[in-house]
Amino acid sequence: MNEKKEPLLRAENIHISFGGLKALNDVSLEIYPGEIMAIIGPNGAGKTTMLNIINGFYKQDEGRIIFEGKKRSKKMKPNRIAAQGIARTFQNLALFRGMSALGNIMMGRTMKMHANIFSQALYWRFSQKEEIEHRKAVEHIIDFLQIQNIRRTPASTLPYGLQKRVELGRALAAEPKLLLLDEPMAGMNLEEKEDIARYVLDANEELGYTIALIEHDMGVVMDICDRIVVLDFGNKIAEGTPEEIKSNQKVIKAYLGEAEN
Amino acid sequence: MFYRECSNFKDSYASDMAIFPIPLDRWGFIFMLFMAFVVVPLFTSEYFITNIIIPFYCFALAAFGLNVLAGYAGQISIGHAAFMAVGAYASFNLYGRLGLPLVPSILGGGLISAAVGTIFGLPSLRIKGFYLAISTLASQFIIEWVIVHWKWVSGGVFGTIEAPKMFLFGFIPLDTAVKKYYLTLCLMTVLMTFGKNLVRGQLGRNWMAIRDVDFAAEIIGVNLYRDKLIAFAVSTFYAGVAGALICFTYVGAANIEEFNVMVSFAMMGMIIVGGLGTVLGSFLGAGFFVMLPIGINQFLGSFMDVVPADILANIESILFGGLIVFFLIVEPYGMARLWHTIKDKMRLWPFPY
Amino acid sequence: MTFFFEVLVTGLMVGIMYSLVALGFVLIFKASEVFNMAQGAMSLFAGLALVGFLDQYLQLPLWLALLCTVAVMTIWAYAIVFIVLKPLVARPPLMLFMATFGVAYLMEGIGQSIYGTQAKGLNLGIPDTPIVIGGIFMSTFDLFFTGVAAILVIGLVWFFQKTRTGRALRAVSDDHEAALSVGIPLLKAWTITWIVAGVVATVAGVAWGTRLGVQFSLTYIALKSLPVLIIGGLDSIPGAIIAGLIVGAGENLGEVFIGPYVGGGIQTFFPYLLALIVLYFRPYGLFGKEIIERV
Amino acid sequence: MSDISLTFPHILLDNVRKFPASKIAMREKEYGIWQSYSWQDCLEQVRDLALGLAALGFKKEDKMAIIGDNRPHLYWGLAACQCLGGVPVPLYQDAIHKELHYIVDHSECKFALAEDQEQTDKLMHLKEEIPGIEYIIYNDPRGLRNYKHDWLIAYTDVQEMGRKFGQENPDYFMNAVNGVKPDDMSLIAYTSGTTGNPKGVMITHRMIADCSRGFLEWDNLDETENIMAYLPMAWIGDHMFSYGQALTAGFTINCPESTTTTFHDQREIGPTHIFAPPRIWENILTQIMIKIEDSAWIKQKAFHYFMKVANRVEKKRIVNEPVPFADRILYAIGRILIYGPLLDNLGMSKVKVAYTAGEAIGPEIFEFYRSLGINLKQLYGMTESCAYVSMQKDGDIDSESVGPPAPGVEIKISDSGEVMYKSPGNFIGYYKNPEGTVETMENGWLLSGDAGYITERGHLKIIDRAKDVSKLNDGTMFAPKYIENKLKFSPYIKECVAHGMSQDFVAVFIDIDFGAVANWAERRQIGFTSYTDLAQKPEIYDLIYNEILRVNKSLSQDEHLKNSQIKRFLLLHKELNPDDSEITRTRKVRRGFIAEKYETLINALYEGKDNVDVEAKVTYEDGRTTTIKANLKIRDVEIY
Repeated sequence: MNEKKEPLLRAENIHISFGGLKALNDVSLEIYPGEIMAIIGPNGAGKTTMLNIINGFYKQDEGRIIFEGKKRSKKMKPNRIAAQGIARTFQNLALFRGMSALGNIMMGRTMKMHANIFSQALYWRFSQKEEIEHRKAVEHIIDFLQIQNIRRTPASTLPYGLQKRVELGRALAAEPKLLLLDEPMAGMNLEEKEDIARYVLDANEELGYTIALIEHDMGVVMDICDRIVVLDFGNKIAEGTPEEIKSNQKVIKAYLGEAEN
Repeated sequence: MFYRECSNFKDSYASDMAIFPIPLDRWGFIFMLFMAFVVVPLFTSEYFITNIIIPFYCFALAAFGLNVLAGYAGQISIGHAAFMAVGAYASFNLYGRLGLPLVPSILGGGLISAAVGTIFGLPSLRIKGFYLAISTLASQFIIEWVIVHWKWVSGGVFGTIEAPKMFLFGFIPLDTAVKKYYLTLCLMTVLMTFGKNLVRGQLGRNWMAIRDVDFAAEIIGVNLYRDKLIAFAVSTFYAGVAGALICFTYVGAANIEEFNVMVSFAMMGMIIVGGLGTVLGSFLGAGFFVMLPIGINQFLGSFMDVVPADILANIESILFGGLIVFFLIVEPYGMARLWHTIKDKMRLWPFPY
Repeated sequence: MTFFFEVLVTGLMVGIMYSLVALGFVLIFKASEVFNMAQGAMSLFAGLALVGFLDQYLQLPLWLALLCTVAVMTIWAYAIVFIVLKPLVARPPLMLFMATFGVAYLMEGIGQSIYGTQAKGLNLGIPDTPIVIGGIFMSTFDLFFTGVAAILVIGLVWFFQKTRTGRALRAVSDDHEAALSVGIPLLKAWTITWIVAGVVATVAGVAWGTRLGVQFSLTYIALKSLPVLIIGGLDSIPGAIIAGLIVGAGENLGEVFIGPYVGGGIQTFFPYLLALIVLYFRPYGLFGKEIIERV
Repeated sequence: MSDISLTFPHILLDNVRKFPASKIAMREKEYGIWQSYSWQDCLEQVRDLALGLAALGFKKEDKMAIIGDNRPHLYWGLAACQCLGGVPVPLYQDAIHKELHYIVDHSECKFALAEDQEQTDKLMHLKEEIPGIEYIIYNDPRGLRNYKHDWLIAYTDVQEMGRKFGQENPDYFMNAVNGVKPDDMSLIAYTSGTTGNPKGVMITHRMIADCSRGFLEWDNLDETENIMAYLPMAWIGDHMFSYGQALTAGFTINCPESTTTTFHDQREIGPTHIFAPPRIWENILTQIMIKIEDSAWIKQKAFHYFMKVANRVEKKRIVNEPVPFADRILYAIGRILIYGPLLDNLGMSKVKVAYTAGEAIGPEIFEFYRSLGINLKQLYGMTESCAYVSMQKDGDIDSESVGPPAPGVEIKISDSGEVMYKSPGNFIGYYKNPEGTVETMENGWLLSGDAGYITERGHLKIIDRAKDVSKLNDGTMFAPKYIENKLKFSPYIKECVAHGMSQDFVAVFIDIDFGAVANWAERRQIGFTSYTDLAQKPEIYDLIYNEILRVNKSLSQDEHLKNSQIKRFLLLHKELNPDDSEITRTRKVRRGFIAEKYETLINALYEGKDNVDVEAKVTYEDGRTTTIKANLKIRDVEIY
């Protein structure tokens, strides 16, 4: 689609290997502002590794990440990268189990809250105003995701589907420029998948988030994504619109290949 | 059963985020304050005040300190008593030698302890889990050694300083138990309020996030290093103040033996029994720890006229150990959680859900 | 120069003792991921029990007394595994760690209620006469226990490397499911390791007991060997041994050659200082297995 | 009287004048807290919307359809429409397309106001068939971003236009408001009649205003009251209660976060004045019973014991007899242990006065709530009389009757035993249906269609729908509704239909309450796959059997009715459902329809068969249909 546009994030010739095993081999991809982009591929293709590199959880061995036109230093810590405006969810949930759904989503705001320790201790004036103002923002997200009734429930006691939703909320609360979703619909029934798909679309169209997601359910991917990048054994084997990907021989082979073994 | 929450609705976030959103709890808290500020000093014996309530308050503070670190931020420290010692000696020096006013020197003691604590917190940036836990023991031994061997720190022999005469604001002599009691109570109340605000605020949330899933916390933008160190600083500040208070108002001297490694372990036990990651738990745990020996004493006292100290100590550690195990198995989140379960039942009565 | 060597050797001999206690930790940690804060208490209890059998209550011959002591420690092992650890299986390691705190309190309390709190001498009839080897003075007493410790350490290493059970136990530590497939039920494995740890604790208790007298302060010995543990790496047997020697030698040398300048008595914390320094460069000790996070 | 405003636009203006800015007019649970609006806020909202509508060309006497859950914005829409002299036509949000189509078409709505995407979709579907609809206005934009039509406008945009329009014509609003006269039509309420198409009842400002004042004086209610607005806005009861009374007195109106959280929200608010049809009271009772059954045996024992006490006490209180000292003590204890917490959990501990209206309530249910200490009263009225005919007075309660005539109401019984009345709320007629109007009016008297009589205490007692009351072959009176209500007291029975007209005995269809019965079954490890399956389990038949015995017992104590005890029953294979037009939206049984549809079943009941095959068509909300096959058992019941 908007090929002319300057990409929001560009990953150039990324290499990374763990103990000799090449996880990613010279992979390059762009994510354009305002799009929903999907990274697909068989298990072990290096999809999650790619996300981990994008948000700085792993450091690539070679290659560079350019975010908003600026090259990112390899030394940059994940929390700084988050501050630049990249948020994500995790394949197997990483909720803060000791906190309520509300608390978890409030965590998404952590970078935006600046009350110093003393004013927090007094919980007065600035600190309180800040808490309230961010609570408001969070409540809108709770409303957006329709999880009003579990606001105060401890994350650990929530059913899987809702935990996924809360984690999405946490990422949304950070109001990122780039939202990375690692298998947001993994292990969900059809209905739940439809819900999440709708939230992802709404987040993209109504709240205007740029989204890159990993998903196995091809149906969903084809429905909601503007562009698709296909990885296989750490190599990029295809890229394009859903239609192009559907008819791409390499891709079909990769998936059949997986089906066999 | 006694909760009445009908028409207790929130039409502002401020009221929704209050510490006690439920009226009955609010009243319960006010009642407690009343007990502490009026009933106890007026209607209880000097013995009760000096030997039970004052140490109870002090250990509650200390336990809360440890709770911030272990319960909220998830960084275990098994050398925490050492920081009480730092606070104690520091404040004694500030008060006795530099002649600062009493309260400032107590808080100063806390601050110095916080500084030391932050230094000992540095390993937490690289080390995790048990490795960290053990390296916190280092603080215990290094600090003990420094206090015992460096005369200018400890002043007296074998690290013991007698408490100088105490004056509040320079002229009010702090001679009676009740006066000391009020000093402790006021400081405790204020600091606990601050503490509660911290742990329910963003900082507290960051800590819990670090405790639960540190990488997720970092990826959502938490500065692990900064917030871990702050946790150490806050935690050791509370320990320091507690140590200072104990020495000023309870022991009457700064004595290193008051803060040996056994006390560190005991504090660990306190927060386990009381409840990890709760303010209430810090109180319950400390209360339990302080009352236990006295309770046993009373109990045995009813059989024998004088209870040998060693037997007392043994039964104490048996009960204490037994309870730690019991709680970890039955209710890992301690008395505080127990209380909450009861409370929820009460709120739903007569319904089960 | 000889003086230096004297100091070094004494240090190394003490070091072996540390390794001994440290091994107790390592065994249990390897098998059950439990960091056993009760190790010291176990030594204390063993020492007390031995004294009890030897002369306090019944005058048993030494070998029988030792046997009984080991028996007692075995009972403890069962009690701990089945009463405390079993219900806590699959809870976060931190909880098990704290549980061992409770166990420590229990052991100390019970031990001292049975055998009393006052320090007791423990005399195994080994003469404490200094002898000279290669121009270096050292006490037969130390030599003897160094020997015992050395034997035990070798024995353990052999047990874990060569015997079938030993290998199975290692399997347990590496991967619980695998262990089950090997045919060793988790609890059984745990019990065995705790028994072994009990034996080690007994030896340590006896060794230190004869040296300092059997008393509460024995529990501190365990604390002294913690730095050894983390320097070596929580899950490495050779680590424990080498680190023990390093610490032993280090603290002795430090005490003698640095101590005087800073006010003496630095053994109390020197090992920890060492540990901090090591950990700064190797967060998982010299030989410890690094834990890698997956997302 | 002239100084009292009789049109709602003026009443709204009065309230803004009367009450301080601090007085809360409306609350809505949103974003986790109760967002509050003062009367001033409401007026501004209404004005902007009204002007916006005007800007779009909304004129006097234009109709506006309103559909959605109870939201302040929809009530404002109602008011805005009235401010322009327009006529709001509230619709049932769960009505199926067919019904909506008829009403919107029949009432010639030019405008439509929808709550959210769901409702908007319905209206857009309608617009394709009814070009008369000019504009559709939606409140919640969620999910509507892709709908691009110039006739589809967001609520806030309309208000924006309104503000501009207001600046251009500053006094337009006040002129419009002053143009509204008390006898102008203020509402068309469509009655989902038990037979045929809905009829549009035309109501004026004066009617609502007068009746509201009547209510308020009767129970001397004032602006301090708190109410929950959660009943369908299309029901006259809600209009009287949440709009008429609320504005006239200046209640605080609270709108729940969503229909699912209503009762939780009610607990938070703690309304002082409740108005609900019997089915609500039945549902709550069922909930209570389920939960109690799940709770520890000690609690169960306590609950049942103290409910007995309460019942004893109430039996005395209701006839104003002194309560024995012992019972008073027990009751006091009960209040601490059971009634207090219970009411608190239900959010009813602040209730001053509560009404049940719309149809007859089972005496046991009625007494249950009264014995808890809720001042529950019965009220009788119809859409055609603004639900204002007779109601019970404090200290003069009677579980069987509906109280004396309300202020300004005359009641008389026709020779055929039908209740007829003159009420200030009597409507001006059915919209575009004069002959219908003529049928229900008899020289100024309105025919209620209910059979009843005036008791010696001067209370009106409704027996049943006039056309339903009939006789068994042996000549004993047979009042189906009366029996059905007794049955419905059981938490396990949701709906039921009693037959007996010109038969030898009474037999009933029963709809089990799926929630309650499923719960009951699970606790006894009775597996089941579906409603139909569950309903046919012998255990369930036994369960219901005992419930019927209870009813027979109480019937046997009534002189007139002891021969109309239930002899046979069967459990239906599906829930009676408005979408299958077996019951009305207000859950009134459509006897005629059922008689036809289930003829085979009825025959089976009376031919003495012990089971019967059935095949039924089920309609889902979205209009899809399927057929269920089942074999229904029939059981005999012994009588007293």
